Amino acid sequence: MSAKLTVTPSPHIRDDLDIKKVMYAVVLALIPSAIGGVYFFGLRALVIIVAASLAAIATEAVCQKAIRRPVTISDGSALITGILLAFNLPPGVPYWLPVVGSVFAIAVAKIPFGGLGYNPLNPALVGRAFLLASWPVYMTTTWTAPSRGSLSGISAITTATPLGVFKYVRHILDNPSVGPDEISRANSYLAQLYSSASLKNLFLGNVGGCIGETSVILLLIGAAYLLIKGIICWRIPLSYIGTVALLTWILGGQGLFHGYPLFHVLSGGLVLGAFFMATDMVTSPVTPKGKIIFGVGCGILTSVIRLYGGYPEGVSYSILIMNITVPLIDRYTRPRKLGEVKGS
Amino acid sequence: MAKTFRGGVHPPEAKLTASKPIETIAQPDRVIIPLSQHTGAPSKPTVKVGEEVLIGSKIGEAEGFISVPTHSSVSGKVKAIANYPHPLGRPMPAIEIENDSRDEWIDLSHWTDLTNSSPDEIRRAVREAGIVGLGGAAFPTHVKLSPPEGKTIDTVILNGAECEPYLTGDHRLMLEHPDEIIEGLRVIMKVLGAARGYIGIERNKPDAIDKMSEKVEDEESIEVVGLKVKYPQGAEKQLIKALTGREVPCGGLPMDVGCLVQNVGTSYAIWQALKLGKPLIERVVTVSGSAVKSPGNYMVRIGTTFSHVIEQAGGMDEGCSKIIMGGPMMGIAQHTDQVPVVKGTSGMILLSAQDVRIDEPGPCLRCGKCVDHCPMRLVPNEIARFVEKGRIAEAEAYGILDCMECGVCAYVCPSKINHVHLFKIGKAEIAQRRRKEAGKEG
Amino acid sequence: MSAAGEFTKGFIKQNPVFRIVLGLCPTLAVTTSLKNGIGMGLAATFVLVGSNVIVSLIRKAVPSRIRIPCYIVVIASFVTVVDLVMAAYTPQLHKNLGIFIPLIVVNCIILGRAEAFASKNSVGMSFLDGLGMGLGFTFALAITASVREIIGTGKIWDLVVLGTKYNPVLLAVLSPGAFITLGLLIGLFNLFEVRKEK
Amino acid sequence: MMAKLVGVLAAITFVAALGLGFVYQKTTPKIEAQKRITDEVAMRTALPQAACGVFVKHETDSLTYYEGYRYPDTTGFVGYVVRASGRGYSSTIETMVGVDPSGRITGLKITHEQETPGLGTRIEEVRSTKTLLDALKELVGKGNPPVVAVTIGDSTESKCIEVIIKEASACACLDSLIALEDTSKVCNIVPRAFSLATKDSALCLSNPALTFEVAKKVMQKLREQQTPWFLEQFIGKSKANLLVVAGKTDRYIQAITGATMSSTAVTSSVREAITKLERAVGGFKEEKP
Repeated sequence: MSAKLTVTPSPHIRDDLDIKKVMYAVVLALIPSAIGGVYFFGLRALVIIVAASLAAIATEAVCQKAIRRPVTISDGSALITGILLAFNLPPGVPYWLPVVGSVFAIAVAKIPFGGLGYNPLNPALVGRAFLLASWPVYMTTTWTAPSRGSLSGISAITTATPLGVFKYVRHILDNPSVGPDEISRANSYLAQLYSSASLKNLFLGNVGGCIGETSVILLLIGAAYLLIKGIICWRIPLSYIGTVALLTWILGGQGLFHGYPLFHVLSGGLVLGAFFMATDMVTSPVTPKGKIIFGVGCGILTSVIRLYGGYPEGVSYSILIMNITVPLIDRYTRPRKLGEVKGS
Repeated sequence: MAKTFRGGVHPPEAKLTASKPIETIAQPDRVIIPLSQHTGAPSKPTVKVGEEVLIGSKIGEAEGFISVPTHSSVSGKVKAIANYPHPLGRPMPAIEIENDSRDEWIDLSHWTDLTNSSPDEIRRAVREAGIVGLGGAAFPTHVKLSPPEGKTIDTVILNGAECEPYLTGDHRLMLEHPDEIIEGLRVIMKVLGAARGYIGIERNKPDAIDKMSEKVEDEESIEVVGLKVKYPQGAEKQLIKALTGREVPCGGLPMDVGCLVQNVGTSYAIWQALKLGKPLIERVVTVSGSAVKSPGNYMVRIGTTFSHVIEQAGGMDEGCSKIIMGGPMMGIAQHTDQVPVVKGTSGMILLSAQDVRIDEPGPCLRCGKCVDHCPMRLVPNEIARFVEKGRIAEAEAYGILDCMECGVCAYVCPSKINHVHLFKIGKAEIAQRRRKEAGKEG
Repeated sequence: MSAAGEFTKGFIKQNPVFRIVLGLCPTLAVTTSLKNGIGMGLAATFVLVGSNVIVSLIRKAVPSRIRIPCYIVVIASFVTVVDLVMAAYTPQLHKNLGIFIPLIVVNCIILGRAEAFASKNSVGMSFLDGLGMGLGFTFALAITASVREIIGTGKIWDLVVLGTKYNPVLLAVLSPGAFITLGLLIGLFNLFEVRKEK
Repeated sequence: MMAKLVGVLAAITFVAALGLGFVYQKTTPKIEAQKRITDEVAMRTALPQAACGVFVKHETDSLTYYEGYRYPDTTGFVGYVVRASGRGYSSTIETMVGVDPSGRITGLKITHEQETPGLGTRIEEVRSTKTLLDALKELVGKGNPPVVAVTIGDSTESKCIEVIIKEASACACLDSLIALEDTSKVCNIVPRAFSLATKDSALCLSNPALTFEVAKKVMQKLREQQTPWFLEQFIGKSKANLLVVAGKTDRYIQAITGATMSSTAVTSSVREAITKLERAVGGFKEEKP
C-alpha cells in the first residue's frame, strides 16, 4: 500500500482547458490581425501593440505587488487587454498614448475591482474610452492611410475613414440648408462607399482605421479559430452583427429600408468588437438568452450612435454600456431549470 | 439522431475494460459488511460476535420502510461488530466476518420461483434480498417499486447508459446476462403495471445494444434505445428526458411523470433474488485506471476490502496516488484501501500521480461553460459564488437543491473551481438551517 | 470632547467627504480647478459657520416641531448672501461655480451639522464645529480639485507645474474624472485609516 | 402652541428678510456693473473691428442689436452685434455675435452658460487654456510676461482697450490693433510684447511694415496652436455654413468634444439670430466678387 493517497472532492477528471489556455488562444486568434495591422500601417503599428502590451503587463505586476496579491501576469489576460487596446487606436497616435491607456485600463478598470474575473467593464475598452475623452485630437484625427490603400478605401476621397465619410454624408443629406452641389457631392460619395471596390477594400482591410479593426478577413480567421475551439460562442457576435445589419438596412438610408447593411457590417470596429470584445467572458452574460440580449443591445446602440450620434463609430461605447447591464441581464435570463414549471 | 438531453459533456471515455469478461475473484479471508450501504436508516445487527453465518444469512435487519436488511457474503464466523472505514468517508458500524472458505450458501433448495407471484410478494422478496439501486445511489429498490396511492407508473426504464468514464460493469453484464436483465425488467413492469419498458444504452456500446435488441425483438412493450454518448446520460432525470421527453419536476421524483428508472445491475439482482432466492451479496466491480496492473470487471463479494480486490486484479502500480470508488466524475476518493466494497460500489479507479491534478482554483471568468453544460440548466457559477459569500438563501433561490452533483460544471471550468464541493457545503448548510427551524417550531 | 477636538475632527477623522461621504454633489461638480474648489469650500464654510452659530443661538427658542423649516430659512438666507456677495465681488468664480452656490442650501453637511451638533451645543462649540467641518470640506475639495487640475490641465492655480510639454489628461476634469478621482481618494483614505488602526 | 410656532417662524423669516434686503441693496449696483462690463467686452470681442469704437443700440419687436463703428464718433460702420440664445444641455446659452455688413461672422462671445463643467463649459475654457502670455512665452523663449501687460496698457489711450485687457482675452486686443491697420501702434507694442532680443527689437522699430507682418504671423500661430477652438471656427462663416458636424471638415463647425448638444445650441441660435438680423436690417450687402 503506497503511503499517500490524494483525497479531493469529485469530479476527479477535469477538462484540459484552463485560464491560460483560454487567454493564449485569444492571443493566438488576434495574431493574424496584428500581422495585418503591421502590414497595412507599418512598423509603427507593431511598436504601438508591443508598447500597450508591455505596459499592461507591467502595470498588472506593479499593482498586484503594491496591494500584496499574487502576481498573475502569466495568465495572459493583461496581454490581451494590451493587444486589444492597441487594436483600438489609430495608427498615428504618439507612442506614449498606448502606454498611458494600458496603465489606466489595468490600474483603474481592472485591479481595483478585484482583478481578472471581477472587472465589470472590459478594461481595454475603458482604456480606449479614457484616451478618447482625454486626448480626442489624437484619437480622432491621427488616422493614416494603409500603405496600399487610401484612408476611406476610395482613392477619390482622402479626408476621412469610411465611417467618417458616411457621417459627413448623413449630416449633409439631413440638413435642409445645404446647397444642391453639396448634396450631389455627398450622394456621389455614398455611391462610392457602397461600391464593390470599396467593400472589397473594407473586407481586406485596405482602409484607414484603428490598427486591428480594418481587416475583416483576418479578424474572421481568428474568430473562426476561437469558435472552433469553443472559447467564444456564436450568440453574441451573430446577434450583434445581425442587429447592426438589420437596423442600418432599415434606418441607414434616406427613407426606410434604403440602408446598405453590408457596408456597416464591414466597416469600423464592428467585427473586432463583436468577436473579440463583446465576447469577453468576464464582462458578458453567462446565460444563452442573456448573450443574445447582450448582442442585440450592443447592435442597437452601435447603430444608433453610427446613424444619429456625434461619433462616426460606436462599437466601444455600445459594448461598455451593455457591460454595465450584464448583472441585470444574467439575473433575468436564468435558463428554465430542467423540470421547472413556468410561474411556479 | 441518438436520443439525448440538453447540456452535459463528453469526457474521454477510457473504457479500458469493455472487452474484459466478468471474472470471479478469489474470496477474501474476511469481509467487512457495513450496516449502512443504502440510502435511509442503517440496518440493525441480528448476529452476535462469534456466531456462525452462511452466505446469504441475514446479519442485519431493516429499520423502517426506507431501509433494507444486510446479508453475509461469505460463510464463517462473526468476528466483530464495530466501526470500520467506510467508502463514504467517516467510519461506520460494520460487521466483520472471518471467511471459513467453505463457501456454503444458506439452504435454497426449497426456493420457489417468485417471478410470477403477486406484486406485494415480489416487493417483500426484493426487500428481503437487500436489493438497492446498484448504479451508485443505493436507494432501496422496494421503495421505488411501491409508488404511493394515486401515482401510476406507465414506463419503466432500465439504465444501461453507463456514462461515467472507465466503468464497464453494466456493459459486461448486458453482454453476459441479457436474458436475466430483461426478465428482471418484465417483473418490474408487472409489479407496477407499466405498459412500456425502455432499455437505454449509450451508443459507445453497440454490441450491448445489438444483444439486448435481439433479445427483445418480438417484444412490443420493451424497446432498446441507443443514446448519445454524453455524460450524465445515465442520470435519472436526463435519461427520462432523453427517452420519453418528460421532465421530472423540480424537487420531484420520476414517478411524478409516471417513470421508474432502474440500473441494469439492479434488474439482474432482482431476477436473482426472485428466481433463485439469492440475496444481494455480490456485485460487478470495474477495476480500472492508469495505476492498476490488470484492469478488468470482477464479481466481488460485498464487504471485500479494496486492497484485496486490487491485489486480485494484479495489484497496483507504485505510483498510485488516488483510489476512487465509482466513476471519476461522481466517485469518492478514498484515503485508504482498507474500505470495503459496498452495494453501491460500481468500480474502483486507481490513478497514478501524473493523472491526479490538484488545481488551484482561479477567479471565475464567467465564461458560461458551466451554464452551457449543466444538465439541470442551472447557473453553477452564480450559485457557487453565493455559497462562497454565505448567501445561502440566494443559492437556494437559484436552485442549488436541484443540483445532482454530476460534476459537469467543475469538469468544464477553465478556472478549476470545484462547484460540486461548494454545492455540497451549501446543501449541508440549508439542511442544517431547516433542522434548526424545525427544531424551533417543534 | 475638547474645543480643539471639535475643531480638528472635521479634517481627517470625520472628514465630511472622505469619511462620512456627504456633500458629494458639489465635490464632484466644482472640483475642476483648485480655485473653484477652495471658493466653493469657503462659501460652504461661511454658510456652515453662520448657520451653526444662529441655529445654536436660537436652539432654545425654536420648538422642535418647526426646527427644520427654521434651519432651512437660516441656511437659505446665508446661501443667498454668499451668492449675492460672490456675484458682486468675484464674478468669475461666481460664474464658474454657477448653480452650485445656490445648491449649498441642500448640502447635507450643513443641515446635518445644524441638526446633529448646533441644535444641541453651545454657540462657541457650534462655531468651532462649523469652522472645522467647513475647513475639512474645503480641504477635501482642495485635494480633489488639485489632483484633477494637475492631471487634467497640468497646472495648479494657473501655474504650470507639469511643464509645457505635458499633455493634459482631459478626462480628469470631466465628470467621469470626478468620480474616478474621488473614488480613488476615498480608497486611499480608507487604506491609511485601516493601516493606522492596525 | 400654534401661535408660538407661527410666531417663531415669522420672526425668523422677518429677520432673514431684513438681512437679505440689506445685502441685496449693497450688491445690486456692483452686480449690474459687472454685467455691463461683460456685455461691453462681449460686444467688442464679437466685433473686433469696433474694439475701440462705439456701439449704437437698436431695438425692434423681437430683436435687440447693435451697430458697431470703428471710431468713437460713429464713423466707419463695421458691422452688427446681435444677441443669440439657445437651449443647451443644461442651461440657456447666451451669446453675442458679431456680423459684418456682408453677413459673415466676425466673432462670438458667450455671455452666459451653465453647461456641464468639463464638457459644455469648455466652449470658453479651451480658448483660455493658452493665454496670450503663455503663447508668447513659448514663441520667443524666455520672456518677461509683465512687460506685455504694462506695455500695452501704457501705449493705449482709449479706455475700451484697457477693459478688454482686463476682462477679455488679450488676443482680441492685438487682433483689433491689426484690424485697425495702425502700424505705428502695433510696432510700438509688438517688440516689447514679445520680449525680442534688443537687436530684433531695434529692427522692428526701424521697419514698421515687417513688424506688422510678424504680428500677423504671431496671431496665426496662436490660432493654430489653439485648436480645437470652438468659437474661433465661427469667424468668417456665413449663415449657411453654420452646421455642427463631427467629421473633420473645414467648411463646418466641429462640435466641442463630447458636447454636441451645447455645440448645436450655439450654432443654431446664432443662425437664427443672424436670420432675424438680416430681416431687421433689410438684408446684407453682397460680398464683392
